[in-house]
Amino acid sequence: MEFLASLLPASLVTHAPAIIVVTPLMMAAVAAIMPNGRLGWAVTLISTIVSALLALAIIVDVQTGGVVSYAMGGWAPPAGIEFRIDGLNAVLLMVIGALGLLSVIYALPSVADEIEEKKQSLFYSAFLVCFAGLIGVAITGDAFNMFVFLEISSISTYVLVGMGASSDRRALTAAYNYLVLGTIGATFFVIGVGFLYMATGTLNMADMATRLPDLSDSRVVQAAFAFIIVGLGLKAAMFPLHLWLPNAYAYAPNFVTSFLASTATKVAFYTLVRFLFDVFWPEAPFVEVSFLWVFAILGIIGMIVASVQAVFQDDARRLLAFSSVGQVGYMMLGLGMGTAAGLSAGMLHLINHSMMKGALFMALGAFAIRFGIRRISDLNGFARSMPFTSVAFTIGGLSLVGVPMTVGFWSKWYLGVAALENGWWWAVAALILSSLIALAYVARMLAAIWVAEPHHDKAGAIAHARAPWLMLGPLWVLAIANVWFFFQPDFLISMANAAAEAAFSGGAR
Amino acid sequence: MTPHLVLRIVAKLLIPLIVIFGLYVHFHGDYSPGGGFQAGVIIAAAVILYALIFGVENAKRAVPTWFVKFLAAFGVLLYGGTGVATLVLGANFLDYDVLHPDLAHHSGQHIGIILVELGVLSTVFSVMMAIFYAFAGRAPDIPEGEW
Amino acid sequence: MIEIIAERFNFVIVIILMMTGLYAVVATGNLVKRLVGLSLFQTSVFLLYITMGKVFGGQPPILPEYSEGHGENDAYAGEAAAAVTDHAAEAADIAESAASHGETVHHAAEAIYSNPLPHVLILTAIVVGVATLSVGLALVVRIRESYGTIEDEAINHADYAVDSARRNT
Amino acid sequence: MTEFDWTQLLDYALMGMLLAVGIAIVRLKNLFAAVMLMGVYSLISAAWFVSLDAVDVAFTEAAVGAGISTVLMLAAMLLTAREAEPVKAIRHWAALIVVSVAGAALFYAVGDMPVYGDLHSPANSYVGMDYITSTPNEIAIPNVVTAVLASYRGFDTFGETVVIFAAGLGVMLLLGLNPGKKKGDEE
Repeated sequence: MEFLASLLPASLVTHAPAIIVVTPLMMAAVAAIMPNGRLGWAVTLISTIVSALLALAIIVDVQTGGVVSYAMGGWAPPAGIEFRIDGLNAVLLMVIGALGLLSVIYALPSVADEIEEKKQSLFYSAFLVCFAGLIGVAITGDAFNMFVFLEISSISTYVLVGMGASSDRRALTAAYNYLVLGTIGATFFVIGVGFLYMATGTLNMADMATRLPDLSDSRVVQAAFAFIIVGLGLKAAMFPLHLWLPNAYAYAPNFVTSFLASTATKVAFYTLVRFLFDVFWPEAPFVEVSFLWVFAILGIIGMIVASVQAVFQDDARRLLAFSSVGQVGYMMLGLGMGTAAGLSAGMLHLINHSMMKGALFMALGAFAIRFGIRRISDLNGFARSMPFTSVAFTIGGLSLVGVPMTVGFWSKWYLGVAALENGWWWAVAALILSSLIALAYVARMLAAIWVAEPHHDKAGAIAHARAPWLMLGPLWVLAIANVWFFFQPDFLISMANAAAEAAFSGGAR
Repeated sequence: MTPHLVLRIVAKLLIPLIVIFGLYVHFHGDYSPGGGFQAGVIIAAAVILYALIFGVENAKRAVPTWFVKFLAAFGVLLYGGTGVATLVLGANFLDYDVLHPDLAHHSGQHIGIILVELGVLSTVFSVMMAIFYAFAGRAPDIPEGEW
Repeated sequence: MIEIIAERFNFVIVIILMMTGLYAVVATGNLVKRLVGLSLFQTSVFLLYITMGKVFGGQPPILPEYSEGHGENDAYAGEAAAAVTDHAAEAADIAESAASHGETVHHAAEAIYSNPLPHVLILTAIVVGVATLSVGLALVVRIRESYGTIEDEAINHADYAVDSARRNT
Repeated sequence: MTEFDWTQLLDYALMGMLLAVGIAIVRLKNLFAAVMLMGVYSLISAAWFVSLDAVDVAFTEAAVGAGISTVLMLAAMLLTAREAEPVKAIRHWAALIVVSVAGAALFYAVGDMPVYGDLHSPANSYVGMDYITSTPNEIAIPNVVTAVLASYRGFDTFGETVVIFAAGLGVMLLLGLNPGKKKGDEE
């Protein structure tokens, strides 16, 4: 990886934090005025490649030099806006950069199939704005700037979800409900940041962290904590606040779902970790009690209830969307333990889950491009005609369950070990129970693909179909990654440990 | 008798003044309340007033849709371009001091602020026009009489 | 207790307005009315920020005009800065709570200004509010065209009917 | 409190009107009246912003909040419906619960909030006020808010421009710029 990063000129790397966000934003403006969809896609591909490479360069910088800080406009942090990258958001940069690049390569046939020609370049432009927004949220070190980037990514996400209306009108109501709940979440976040500003007088998160420990008995700070947790919980689809997610992921275009499922909730989870560990003082009484009661308990209830709901779903993508809500529960459990081992297990699951869900939704998109599948029963007998996609889907499904030989096993393993260290045997029991439920709904889909007979009317069409190469490539990269990182887990584990250690060392220790 | 005669005459007088006021608000933003946003909205209000009185089709001839789409992208590119220019000149992103050698009078800052506000002006103006065209063009479902 | 509330009545009023907006969002079934409630809720949050930055006896944060000619601009700026420092020191000793407050009291020249930072944040938030509102209204128009109604109960019934019809085929 | 100055009376009047308009909007079923009252609400809050020394924000709220938002809501209402159905009681109870929980959290915090108009409150004595002392030396333009908006926190405004651009993209994608010609292209 160091070799790849050394490709870039030194001057570019010093300004990498600014360029990684600005390139997609300006390329979005260029993509919007492109005459046709293919040019729009080309601009999007170039921009995501540049951002992915810069993400790599920043990660190498963070591993060698510790915290990377970049003052926007040349103004020192409390007065100006600061970009701050440490071990914690380096993981996010890696996930968004890699998954964004794979999704864009995957996008050309999928978008050409679902979005009408005239609107494709605008669609790519909206995707680039969402991509830049997510990177911005991951990088910024300023609380209000995080709200602005949260809104940038959210508004473009509402539009991208709404664009699914060309194939299913329910995408419009899904986008509308997501907009209303997302805006309420963002407004709660603004109220929380306003209260923090009222108590500390600054907006820079690192600066806030130095002032908050001696304010922990101030009721304004406690109210700010409550509002920020509810606001970011809404964005991260934490268990009781996840009502918008199933419809949004089920009716959005396939390309949008595969990108959002592997990055959007992860970034919101990162913001929760950043505020909990690096802004608020973790030893403060009201924060300490929230670890167990808000995050661990809700995470576990979310794991079980969402997985049960997933089993009874009829629509294939709604099933995986409910499973995503359950998986967010795993990360919340990791966060709720409050220990370095727990948080690193949570971050490991964040990385693994982005690989699993990316592969699963891409496989569903590949199935859909040939036959526009909706219900699970539509998947019958696909293994015969689309073996490559079916095998990749199976690997993704097994990884979701946590079967050994796939990367899901390690995240469940480390979560279990961290829970036992913490003495939470009931958490381990919940982990096992939700894995069994996950086995139920994954087995249901695999049975449809491998065992069931294809419907008589589509038998002929199924015989010789195959997904286009541009879709199979990223799908298989993710499928192989799911297996490869089982045998070589130390790279991901070192990133996850660095993230946990950065979270614990940040803030006012 | 042409319909809304009084409105047409008054509008012909008012619209240029509104646009000039918008530009005043933009360029005077450093010294008095105002700036890119307010200016963009005011100029958009002028063109919307024209569209309400002379019809959306005439407004689309005056401010065509492709121009609106281009101006929206141009605004973001102008803003980002100013930032990239400061990067190329060796300072951090959006650090306007490098834009002009005369640091004593901070003229680099003044140039940067005017350029940035111009970018905001063009984006806000064109997006407000795009939203108006999107809503105004569609056939109203409620019959005229029912108002 | 009453004395505490009386000194902060602006925050009490703003909180009541925010809750009115939130009530409008949750209670209504009409999609346009819900967006109206949402923008009511956001406008009230703007009021919270701005009342936070108000200083009694302060002026809007627009410094006195001092660019008569560029010639003596820097001289004036230097002198204004000098004026600021000695005024601040002078104001510091006469300010009634100077002793309790460690940092020097920040006054520019002789006038006191309100805090400009909340104003900047709210300029951003207003624009975000309008952007969300316009995308929401675009979605409502599309929903009306494809469903024929903008009441969420009617929309749910329509979806449920389509679902059950599809499940029986 | 300082001696009673008459602008306080103006603040009380504005706050009273805001409360009355807010409650009226919630209770109204006629969408036309609700939208117009929302415009009135924005205008009154713009007036209160002026008395709170936030002149730039008042200008923007009047132009963007009262102007464009009301035009948008009227245009959307023209295309959808004029009347909102009455709401079942169960929804009112749900709304009441949500509002009382959020309201309780907010009122819980009022006790520690700084006094109205206090110069030495933490918010008014750190970064915010430093801008006033540093603007003459570093940027040298009278309007401190524009200086902070465009230069100190210029990246926020860049994000804002992108937010407006994204909203424009969204409306162009969802509704299309010249919808008159191709009627009923999507199902």
